[in-house]
Amino acid sequence: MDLLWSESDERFRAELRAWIAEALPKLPPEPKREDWAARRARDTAWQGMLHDAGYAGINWPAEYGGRGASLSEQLVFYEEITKAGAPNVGVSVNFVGMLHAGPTLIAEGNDEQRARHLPAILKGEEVWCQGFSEPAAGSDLASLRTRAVRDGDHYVVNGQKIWTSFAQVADYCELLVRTDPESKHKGITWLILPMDTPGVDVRPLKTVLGSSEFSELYLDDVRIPVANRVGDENDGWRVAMVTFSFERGTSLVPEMVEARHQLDELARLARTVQRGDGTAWDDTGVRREIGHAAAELDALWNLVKRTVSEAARTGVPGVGASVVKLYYSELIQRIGDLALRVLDRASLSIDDVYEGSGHVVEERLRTLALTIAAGTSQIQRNIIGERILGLPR
Amino acid sequence: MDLLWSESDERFRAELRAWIAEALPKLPPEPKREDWAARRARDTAWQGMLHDAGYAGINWPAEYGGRGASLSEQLVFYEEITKAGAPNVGVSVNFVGMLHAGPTLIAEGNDEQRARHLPAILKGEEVWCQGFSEPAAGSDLASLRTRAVRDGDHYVVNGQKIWTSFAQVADYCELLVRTDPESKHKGITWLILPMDTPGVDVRPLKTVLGSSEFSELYLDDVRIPVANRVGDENDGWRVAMVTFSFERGTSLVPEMVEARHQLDELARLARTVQRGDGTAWDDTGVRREIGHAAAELDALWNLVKRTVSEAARTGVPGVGASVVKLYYSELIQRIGDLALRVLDRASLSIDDVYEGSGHVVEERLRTLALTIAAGTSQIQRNIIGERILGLPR
Amino acid sequence: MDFTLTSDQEALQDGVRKLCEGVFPMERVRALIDVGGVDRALWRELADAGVFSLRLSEDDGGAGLGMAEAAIVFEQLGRALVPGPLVWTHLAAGRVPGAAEGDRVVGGLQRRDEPFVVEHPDVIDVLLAVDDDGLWEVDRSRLSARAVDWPLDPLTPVHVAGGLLRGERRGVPGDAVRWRLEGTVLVGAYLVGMADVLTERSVDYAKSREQFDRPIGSFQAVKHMLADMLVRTEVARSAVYAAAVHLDEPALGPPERAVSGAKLLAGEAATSNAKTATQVHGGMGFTWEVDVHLYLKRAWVLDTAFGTGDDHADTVAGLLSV
Amino acid sequence: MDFTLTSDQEALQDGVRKLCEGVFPMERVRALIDVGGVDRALWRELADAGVFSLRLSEDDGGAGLGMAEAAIVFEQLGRALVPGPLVWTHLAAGRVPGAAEGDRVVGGLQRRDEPFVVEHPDVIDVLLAVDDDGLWEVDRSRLSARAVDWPLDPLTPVHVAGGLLRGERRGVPGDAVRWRLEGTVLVGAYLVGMADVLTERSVDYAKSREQFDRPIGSFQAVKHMLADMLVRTEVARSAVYAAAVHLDEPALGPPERAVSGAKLLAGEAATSNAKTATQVHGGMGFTWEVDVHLYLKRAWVLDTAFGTGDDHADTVAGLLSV
Repeated sequence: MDLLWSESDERFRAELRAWIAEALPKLPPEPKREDWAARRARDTAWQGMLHDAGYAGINWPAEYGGRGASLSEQLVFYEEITKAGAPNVGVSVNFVGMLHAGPTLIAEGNDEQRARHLPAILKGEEVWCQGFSEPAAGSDLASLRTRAVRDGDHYVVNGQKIWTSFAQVADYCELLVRTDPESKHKGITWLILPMDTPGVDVRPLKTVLGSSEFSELYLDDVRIPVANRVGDENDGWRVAMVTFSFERGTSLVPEMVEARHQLDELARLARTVQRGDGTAWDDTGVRREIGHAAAELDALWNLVKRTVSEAARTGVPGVGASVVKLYYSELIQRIGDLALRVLDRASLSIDDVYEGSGHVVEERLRTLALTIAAGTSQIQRNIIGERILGLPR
Repeated sequence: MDLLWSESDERFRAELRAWIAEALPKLPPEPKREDWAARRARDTAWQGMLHDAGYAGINWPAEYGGRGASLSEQLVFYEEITKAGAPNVGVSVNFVGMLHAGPTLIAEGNDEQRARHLPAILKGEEVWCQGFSEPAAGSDLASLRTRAVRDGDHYVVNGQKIWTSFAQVADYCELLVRTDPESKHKGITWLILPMDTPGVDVRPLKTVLGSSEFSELYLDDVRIPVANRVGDENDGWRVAMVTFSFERGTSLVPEMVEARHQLDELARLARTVQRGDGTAWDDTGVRREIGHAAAELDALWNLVKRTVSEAARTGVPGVGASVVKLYYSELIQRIGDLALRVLDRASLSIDDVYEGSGHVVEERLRTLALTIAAGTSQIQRNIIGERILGLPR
Repeated sequence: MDFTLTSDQEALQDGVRKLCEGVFPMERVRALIDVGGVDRALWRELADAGVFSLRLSEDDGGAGLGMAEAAIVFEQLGRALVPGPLVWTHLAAGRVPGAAEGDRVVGGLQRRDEPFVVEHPDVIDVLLAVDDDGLWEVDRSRLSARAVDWPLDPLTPVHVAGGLLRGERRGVPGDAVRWRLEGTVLVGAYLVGMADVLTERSVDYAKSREQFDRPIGSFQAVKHMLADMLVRTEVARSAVYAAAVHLDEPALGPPERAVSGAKLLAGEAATSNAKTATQVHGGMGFTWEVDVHLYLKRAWVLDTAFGTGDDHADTVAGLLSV
Repeated sequence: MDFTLTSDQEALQDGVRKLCEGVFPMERVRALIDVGGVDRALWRELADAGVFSLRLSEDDGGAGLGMAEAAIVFEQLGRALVPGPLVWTHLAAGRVPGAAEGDRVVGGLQRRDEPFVVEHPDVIDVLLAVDDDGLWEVDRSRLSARAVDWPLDPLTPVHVAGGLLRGERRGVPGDAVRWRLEGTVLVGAYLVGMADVLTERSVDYAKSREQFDRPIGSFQAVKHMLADMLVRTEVARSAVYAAAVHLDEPALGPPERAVSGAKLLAGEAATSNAKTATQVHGGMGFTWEVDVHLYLKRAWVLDTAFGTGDDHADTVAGLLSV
């Protein structure tokens, strides 16, 4: 059990930190929340800069243009990027390209598909979105109904997708379609959908934050070349799942680094907020709960290190990855509740009343999605109960 | 919505209080925990005193010798008895006779059965225990397997019961047996078992408290007259359930009155326990949690009043009764946890370190059973979800 | 002792419920986002129905009812999520001219710690402040307030103000004590109504939404979450009704403990139920289109009104007999 | 950075586990109730296995190992619920003659608020006290202690003492700081072992116990309770291992935050898991015969050892960077 970074990790960190310090100021300021074009421009510009400096695709194999960094270097990378406040791949307009579609093409695409898309993704020239969920297929994703019918060398696709992030500015969509209505998991196919194909209608979906990073995708007789299929027909479920093993426990790392920062911010806010003769920080009960949350975040961070270490050793991340997702998403909501409690009446404003206060309120709203997306907490507990503990279904 | 007691309720309260003040000192002191004979003697003596004063069977109809008190008088009765520290029917050695078996005979027994047992129960001359649960039939009580086979004018019973309270000193047992192995709920029969019948073996069962108020009952070719059957053969499930509608929301009342007292005791303890320069009460976090629990108990007490008022009006207690059992049993455990937290190291002793501290530790252990017995909290939530909210099974 | 609704109270409950269904269907409530939460015509309909005046004597144009009835009314307003400074205008009826009649919209706040957050700044005619010394009508022309572009609750627009000045006196310290208690219970009642309707809506959704070929409400995890919603609501409702009755009936003793306990539990019931409702609604719960988030945001807002849960837990603890 | 067990550490873990299975099967642990929690012969077997001496240098008869290894060992002791003042005797090894060898049983306590609760009073040879000024060997002949007939944990008999006197000095203030940190982590490790085995046992029970014609572990409510047991254990284990590594490796920076966080979460994992285990075991969980209550009681005892959860949450909060 060793928590010290190796010399080469530390060297990597020093180089990266120096590069970020130089590169970050060149980036334009953050655009307004709903200015998708500007957000695409900024995120892809940063991707291009990462690419030129050799940091693009930190977890992609070198043979496909990635950095091929070790898992510990990946942790260092996410840590430094987040601490510096640089754009984070996890919330970039092209997170699908970098974290899902790209890795899927690496694992399951053919040479032509790889050659056409991987370099463009890495350079920040191509943005992807995801067409998986449907209105009637959420937790039970495999019940998806968007229908693809073969017509010569094309699939003709009809249906509706939901929860497609940044579809407004995406070039391609990783699309799951039903090619066999008779079976469930085994009747799904994975297609590359160019977003400018006729019949694709993107309708923004407003969230509780009042913003529209998600869309609904209406597909009306959309013709997709068979050449755009990744993997075999009816094998798309397996293809889509391949991506998940790619993460090896790192997927929530940027989010968690950010959460640690946010908790420090909350402690600072608590010392700012006036309460009677003192500040909110003087309230033993509140202070202790902040300390408690900090202990939990520390522990989760160490669990990530355990998980990543296990993955580095054995190739599989072990039980840690399921635990981290479940625990983190509930913890960050509790931290948000604590923030509202500290802010008291100031929480009625998402504009800053105290410096940084609006941010924590906005985060409370944003994190509502975390116990739902990518497997609800209820589904996560089923998975832990059945796959890890071996309990009967 | 009226929370003021009526004049007649207040008159009842004044008379009762005066009587208790006179009667209680005549009772011998509380025996040692495990001295069951002495406990029987004391509890039945108290029952006899209640009987002579006209307070026995507070909720029993007058025609069967009970007080036939109104529901609000019943609340007053439990409140005064508990506040005075007098023996409570809910924890008496004959709670089964008073609260389950007696009411069942009233509802479903024949004249002979009633005449033989009801007066004796009311006078404190007859003690009953309950033979319902079995090792393999807990939450799923209807799966009970203790077998009764008809042999002339007797049933011959073989099997095992568990969680039989005060069996050591009981005269009779309300026994559920299986008379039809082919059906489940509809193959059960309710029998009166005299505890001195040959083949009845009582084996004390030690609980986490180290005490043995519960026993296992081994039944080996036990012959019970068919005349001891209450209700029809194979109709015992319905007979057993009749009792529960008898309570009409009052079953936890003594327990809750006691809990309110206990919370006051905890607040007093918190002011006693030294913590740094002050006491545990100076800890905002702890104090607030005690206040929170008090608010919950107050609310539950008011929910009991709502429930009882509804029952008085309509004959059925409404949603309140299920809610009170579920909420109270979890709340009292949280209060116990809070008590351990206040006591800190002093909680290592169930002998008093501070006056009354041992009692709250013992209570923490005792209340472990409340989320399990008479329907686990999980079962309660199913019932609320399915019967009240109408959710599908 | 009969802690059920009288037939008059049942009729009142039913009447307000129907009023809300007619005047404040959800699409109309949503439309109020664009007008700062209050539409004068709808406000007057509330006044005409007696929402503000119901505790005034009949001589003063009221119905001579008590806090129990007011709580019943506010519970229904909470179910419908009717926006605006309902509680303050109700409290001001009979004291601020035009409040009872719905001619003037009265807002208010408690003078505690800075900064002061003024709700519905653009639609209120009068701003009251309560502090230990009494009730005050704040001179808004002298107020240095800053508009908030992005309020937590779109139906509760706010300004942030500092150094709030006292203006004209509207009540003595005893009035302030009484207002705080009454306001606390009314907010509690509103929160119970929210908790209640959130349970209903979540149950409906869980019955109709299917995943894995079953209604999600048949899964024990979801079923138990819904059961807990009902439990929290019933417990909080008992507390709120009891607090209201304590304010109506001095013979029951000092009302403070009952009042604080009620607000504490009602705030928790509404916020917890809104969070659970979000989870039960899954992805749809994260959309603007589904109403749950409007309830969640309002629950958070009201959890801070007339004292937070922390404040009230402290109060109850301080009143325990030891 | 490789936060997995080395093969040596795995071997150690395996060895202690087998030792515990051989020497401390549950029936033997239960038999220790009658002898105050310690049997001298079994105690010496622990010593021979290096439980007390493993961090002493090889010259001093130890194995020259670190806190990481000690944590691994104590986790296994916790799984087996081995009673007695293991942590204090381990800390005393090399400082109190005979401790390392198992010849003298060393108990101890933190001098904080009165009354002082002395664990295992009848079987300890030496009683240490830690305070801000150092380590002290208490002169027990001058102690006014009162026996407790009914201890919470039957395997942790106690005396209650007042006015605890300092005796002979056994260490300077810096030693006291170090002991507190190390003791906190070792208790944390023990608690994680308890949380772990409680999960295993509850899962086994839930797989075999049938109600309504199904194993109860197939009901989502039970399944999710069990999943949460695993989650709590894994999170706490990560915290404890990290705290141990922080004590071994000064280059990682001050260990206080990691140590306090570890104890806090380990205490909660063990107490929560024991409560959940009781619930999962249903009526059987309320019997003396089933082991769960022995774990629950010990978890409560240890939750107060080397600082409560409240203390440690306070400590972590105080160390947050703002």
